[in-house]
Amino acid sequence: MKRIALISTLFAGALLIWGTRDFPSWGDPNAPASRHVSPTYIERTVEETHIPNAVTSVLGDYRGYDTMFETVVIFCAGIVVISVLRRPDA
Amino acid sequence: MIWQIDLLLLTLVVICGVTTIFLKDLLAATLVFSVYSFLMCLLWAEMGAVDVAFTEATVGAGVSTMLFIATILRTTRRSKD
Amino acid sequence: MNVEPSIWPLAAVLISLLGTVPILLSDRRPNLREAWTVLISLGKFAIIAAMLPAVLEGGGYRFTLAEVLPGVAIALRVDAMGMYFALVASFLWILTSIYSIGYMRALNEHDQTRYYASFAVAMSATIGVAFSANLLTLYLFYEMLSLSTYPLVTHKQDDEARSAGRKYLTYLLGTSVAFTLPAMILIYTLTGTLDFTAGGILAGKADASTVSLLLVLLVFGFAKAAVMPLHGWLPAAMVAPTPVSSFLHGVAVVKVGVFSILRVVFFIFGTGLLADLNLGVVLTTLASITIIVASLVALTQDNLKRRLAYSTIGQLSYMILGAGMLTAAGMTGGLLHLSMHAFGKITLFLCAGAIYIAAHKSNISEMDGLGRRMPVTYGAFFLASLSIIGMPPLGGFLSKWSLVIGAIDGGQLLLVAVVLVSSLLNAAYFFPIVYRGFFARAAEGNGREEVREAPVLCLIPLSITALFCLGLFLWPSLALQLIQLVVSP
Amino acid sequence: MSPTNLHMYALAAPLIGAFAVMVVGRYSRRAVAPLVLGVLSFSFAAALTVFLQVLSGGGFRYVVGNWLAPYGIELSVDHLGSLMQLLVSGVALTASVSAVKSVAKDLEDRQHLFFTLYLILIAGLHGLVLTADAFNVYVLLEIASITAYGLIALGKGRAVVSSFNYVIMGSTGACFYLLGIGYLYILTGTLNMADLARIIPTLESGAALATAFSFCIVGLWIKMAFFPLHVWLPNAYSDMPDGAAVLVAPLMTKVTIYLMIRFMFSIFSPAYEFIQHAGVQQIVVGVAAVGIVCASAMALAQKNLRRMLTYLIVAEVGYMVGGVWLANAQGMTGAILHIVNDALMTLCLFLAVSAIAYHEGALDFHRLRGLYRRMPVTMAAFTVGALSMIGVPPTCGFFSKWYLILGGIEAGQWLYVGALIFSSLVNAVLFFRVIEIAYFRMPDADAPGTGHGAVQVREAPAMMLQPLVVAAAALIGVGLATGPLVQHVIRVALPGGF
Amino acid sequence: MDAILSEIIAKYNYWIYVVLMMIGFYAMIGKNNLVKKLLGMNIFQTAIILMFISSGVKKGGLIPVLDKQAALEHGVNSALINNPVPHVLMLTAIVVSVSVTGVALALMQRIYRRYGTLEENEILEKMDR
Amino acid sequence: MKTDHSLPQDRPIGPSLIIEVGVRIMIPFIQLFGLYVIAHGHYSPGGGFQGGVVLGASFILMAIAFDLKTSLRFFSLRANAVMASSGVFIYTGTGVLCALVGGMFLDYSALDAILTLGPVEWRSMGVFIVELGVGLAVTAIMASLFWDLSSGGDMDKGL
Repeated sequence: MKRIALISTLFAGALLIWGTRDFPSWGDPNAPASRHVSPTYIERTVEETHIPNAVTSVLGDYRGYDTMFETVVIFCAGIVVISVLRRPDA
Repeated sequence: MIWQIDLLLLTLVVICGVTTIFLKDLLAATLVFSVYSFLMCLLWAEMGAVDVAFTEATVGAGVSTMLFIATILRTTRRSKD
Repeated sequence: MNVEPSIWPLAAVLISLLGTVPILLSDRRPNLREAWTVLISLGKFAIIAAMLPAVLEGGGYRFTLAEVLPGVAIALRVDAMGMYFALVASFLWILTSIYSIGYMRALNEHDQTRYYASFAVAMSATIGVAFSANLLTLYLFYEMLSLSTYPLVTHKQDDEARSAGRKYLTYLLGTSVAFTLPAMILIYTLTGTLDFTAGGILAGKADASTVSLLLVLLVFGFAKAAVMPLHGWLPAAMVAPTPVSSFLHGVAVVKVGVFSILRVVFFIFGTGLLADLNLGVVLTTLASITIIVASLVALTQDNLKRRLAYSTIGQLSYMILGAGMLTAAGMTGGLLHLSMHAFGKITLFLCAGAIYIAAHKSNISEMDGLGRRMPVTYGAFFLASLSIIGMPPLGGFLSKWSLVIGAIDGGQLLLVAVVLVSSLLNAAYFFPIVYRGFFARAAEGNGREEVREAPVLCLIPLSITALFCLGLFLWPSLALQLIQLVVSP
Repeated sequence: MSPTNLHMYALAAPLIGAFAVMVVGRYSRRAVAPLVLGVLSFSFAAALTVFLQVLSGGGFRYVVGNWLAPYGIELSVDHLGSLMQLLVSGVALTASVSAVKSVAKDLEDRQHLFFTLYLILIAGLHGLVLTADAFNVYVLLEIASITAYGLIALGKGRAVVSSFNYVIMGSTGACFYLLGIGYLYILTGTLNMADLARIIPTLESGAALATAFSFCIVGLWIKMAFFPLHVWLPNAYSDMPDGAAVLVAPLMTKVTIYLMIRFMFSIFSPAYEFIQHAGVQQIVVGVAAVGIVCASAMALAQKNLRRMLTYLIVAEVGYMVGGVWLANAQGMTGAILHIVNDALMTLCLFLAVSAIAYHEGALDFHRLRGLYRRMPVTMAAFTVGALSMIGVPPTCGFFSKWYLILGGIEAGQWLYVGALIFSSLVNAVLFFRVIEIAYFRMPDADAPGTGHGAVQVREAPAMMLQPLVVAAAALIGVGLATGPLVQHVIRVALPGGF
Repeated sequence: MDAILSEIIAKYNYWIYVVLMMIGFYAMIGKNNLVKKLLGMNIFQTAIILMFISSGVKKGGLIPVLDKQAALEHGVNSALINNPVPHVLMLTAIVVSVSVTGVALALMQRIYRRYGTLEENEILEKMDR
Repeated sequence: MKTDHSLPQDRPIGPSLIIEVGVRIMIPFIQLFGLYVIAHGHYSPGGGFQGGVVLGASFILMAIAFDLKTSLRFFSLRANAVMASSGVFIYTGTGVLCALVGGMFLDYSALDAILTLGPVEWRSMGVFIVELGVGLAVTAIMASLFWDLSSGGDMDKGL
């Protein structure tokens, strides 16, 4: 078991490192991730939502759908823990 | 950002990670993991992700560790690997 | 040649399927239940007979339920070949039903309601096969038949019945999934349709090796035809009650297998294509081997029903042999043998059942002298065996004669020999039974004196079928007319 | 057609219902069932309306929060998506009718917790089938998984261990998927599927793209229990409470396969998967074939009905993954059709299992003796489900198998075709073994021939029988409707230029 | 040599995250103790978070909290501000990770109550018996 | 490494005055900070989730410093369940409300139809509302997670 784990770990790691070959350099302001969608958020957040914290505006509004489910996830976790552990009468 | 600090933090993070995995005392492992989370949090703060760093500080180093400790105290500290 | 859309084919199929409802509902009232059974069988025959005139005029009916795949629908179509088979099957079903009532009551069998219900479903499936308009519909009803006869085969519910049932389903479902289904899909990929079309659909669409692969797949895929080596289920299934055996052999299951093979040979491959590629020899070889081997094995069987079972295996291959000759006379013979054998073999099974009811004997060696106590039964048995052997003036003669002519037409003299030799073998395994019945002296003190004829409800059907063996020789015109429409449309 | 909000209501109804159940259920147990059924009926009606609208007016893309893609999160309510939404809501409604009854018996005092998780799971599945955003998929997958962990853990005995294993495997899968998405994000800077599909062909196909693709796919494979990553599934699914199994077993793997289709054809393209990496395609189809054979063989070794079915689920996953990777229209049609059909078949079988378990408890084979007499309706429906699994027409299982084999022949994947046929044969053996036991073996020492009334008919409550009969009827209904379904829905929905 | 060095400078962040991911992944599937598996899972998650956050960094970038007035009056130069999208995504991922951790810990307590151990092989032994 | 395997509640730990007083003073400040983090998420790092965790942590701290019963006195289980549900409901309900008044799901600017503030201001407002929901839910769930895990579910004795 440990051997399989080690082999698959090494394999996955090697694959991931191989994959970084095509990556833009670290901190490159011209990386695709920094150029395609995100500048729009930064430029328009104040104008479109009146929220200067871009993280909050993206979290709460632009990608609010994700955040809604994120809240549901934590709610689920609470329910699961209650249903797994808590005695019914408590 | 300063790459020397960055590198130092990264090295420490890796050391903490490995230690977490190989400590036989689970309580100690959890505490080392808490340190790991805190170092991560520093790393992210340094990378400009303050929100994430804040969250990691409260969740990873705080609540998550508390949950681990609660469980370990209710079960066992021993681990065979 | 007009094929009208009509609800009648569906009605013919569904009547007995829907009939299971009143049968199941009258679970506690045997008289009512059996009245339903007979009524439904009569109704079914009436519906089918009502469609006969149109078919004889060269027309027919069709009904499309739903187009489930592009170009392939679940659809029914009444044509001469289907009509021919449906007429035989539905007529014999009436007799089998009546006989069942006598048999089941005489032996006070358990779970009769389930028995009649399964019977009705199986009949629906049989007519469905007869009236299928394409290979998919045929496959559907073919599977339905396998499943609905399972409770019949395992009716006894003891260990022997269980293992027989397992064998039955393994062979039939296994081959249909493993051989028929891939063949069907292959045909669909090649042609884009599965409709039965006079003259076949494969011509020009597939090369010789594919066609021969398909042919082998389909001949073995329809394992109900019991072509060796996939015949093992048939003797095993003899554990079933005798009406079931007669149903299996005479009316439905094995005939459905042969019918399916003939269907695909005539309407999917097309005799022309097979003749061009010289593939008839595949069929005739397989059939010849089965005929001879099965007849030889039959000689060694002491259990009457098992001997009849091996006889059936051999006789079925006559029909495939006829198709494989690819001559008009051969095909006529093959198709004709379908009904001739049906009437003959059902008589034999009904007789075997009657003997079992009356004397509780199932081994031939124990049947010495029974014939004198049960003259009607043995007389019918004698007539039917003559028909199967192929003696004039009985129906079997016509079909075998036609086969011989067909073989000579096709210049396949070896096949003539096969037919003749096997007829001799037939005689060799049938005559001892009759001889023992009438002439052998039974050992003293085995209670032979108390043996009476079976109940009259059993005797009537078997007398009727025996007389039909005779009648079909004298008036074969209807059968020949229908066959004519198939062979040279 | 103009966008409506109906599909969102179909999603939000179970979600809001879940909170209501959580609060109300603490005070009144009796209110739980009507609430659950009401919410799910509404959701089903909405999904049906959306489906019909899409059929008549075509699909549309919906932007949540009115932020145009790629800035906001986009949902795609197209033929495939709304078909899946209809499937999810239909199966959920049918399953819940039965679950209401069996949960009231099994988990009397935790009903409200159970149904809270249950409804959230349904909402998560609704979200999964609609979303057109790669990261949103991750969040929703986690919702579905966490609720499933909880539902499994509510089972008896070693369910907690099975659940924990599922947690570890499921998280591995999710992490892999997230890694892949991370790579894609670094390469493209977007998470919207359509936007990704636009950008990816402009990138040179290199190491990072291949890594991203393989990690996402492997992550999804773990989540859907594709052989040999299936080890968590049989335990998890057989230890669940019955009320949960009737929902989770039919839907979870199927929705994940749907996600794989979305991922492969909405983000990447057939050109990427099948032309640039044709060798991989061979391998995947081969593994699928091996998986089908192995899972079927393992199903043969089981002595418990429910465990047997769980292995069959693994085999069916092989069918669909193989079908997708056949890389032709027939295979894709077969795979999508099989998603629908397999959901219904699994629903029917698990409903039957749950109905049997209502009185019998454990489902070891020897306890099934004489079941045809005690539970004729249940066993009749079970038989229909079994026939569909074997692939006997006119049940729907036949038709999807037909398309899959057709695709296999077209692609020349004879190993896969052979595996399909082999597994049909094994299914026949498996189910007839069960049927034989239930049909022949007498539970007690009552001799055959005692006639009627010797064994008491003791069916499960009507609340559990009705959905079962509906599911069995659906198997035949969908089978007969295969033609229109394929022609008007699946052919239109075929992604990626097939 | 220079090329290699610049490659290292450019990518070492990503490599470290791969190392962390390997540690976590190995612990998840290779370790016998359930707590260790869970710690491994958390390490795996943080490794992924590290990767995402790294992808959002711009050299000399500022945190993505703007000055409202200045932004309204002069607009924003997005090249100077770190990419907020990975931050948002990773907030969600952290929540998911803590949720899963909570669930797994609860399960672990039940397992311990039932089997008296947290070693996977011992649990399996006791389960068979 | 030598470890002590006995559970902590078997060990006599007397109440420590320093801790109790310290925590008593700290908790209001922590909670105030939590509320600030939720409310000020628009302008500084933080938001519903982080604030919620801080608020939840205050109850966790209470449970550790005193005992579980004390924290339950301030925050009953019933209130906890209602708060968690209503927190998530606020978020989902806002989304549905936006759809009901004629916009897209979660399109806060559509709420302008109810009360005229201007679409952009409503966006800001909407984010605040949902962050509040998140905060409520997270507070409740974090506390409940810790209670359950530290007491094994029986809500009797804590750590």
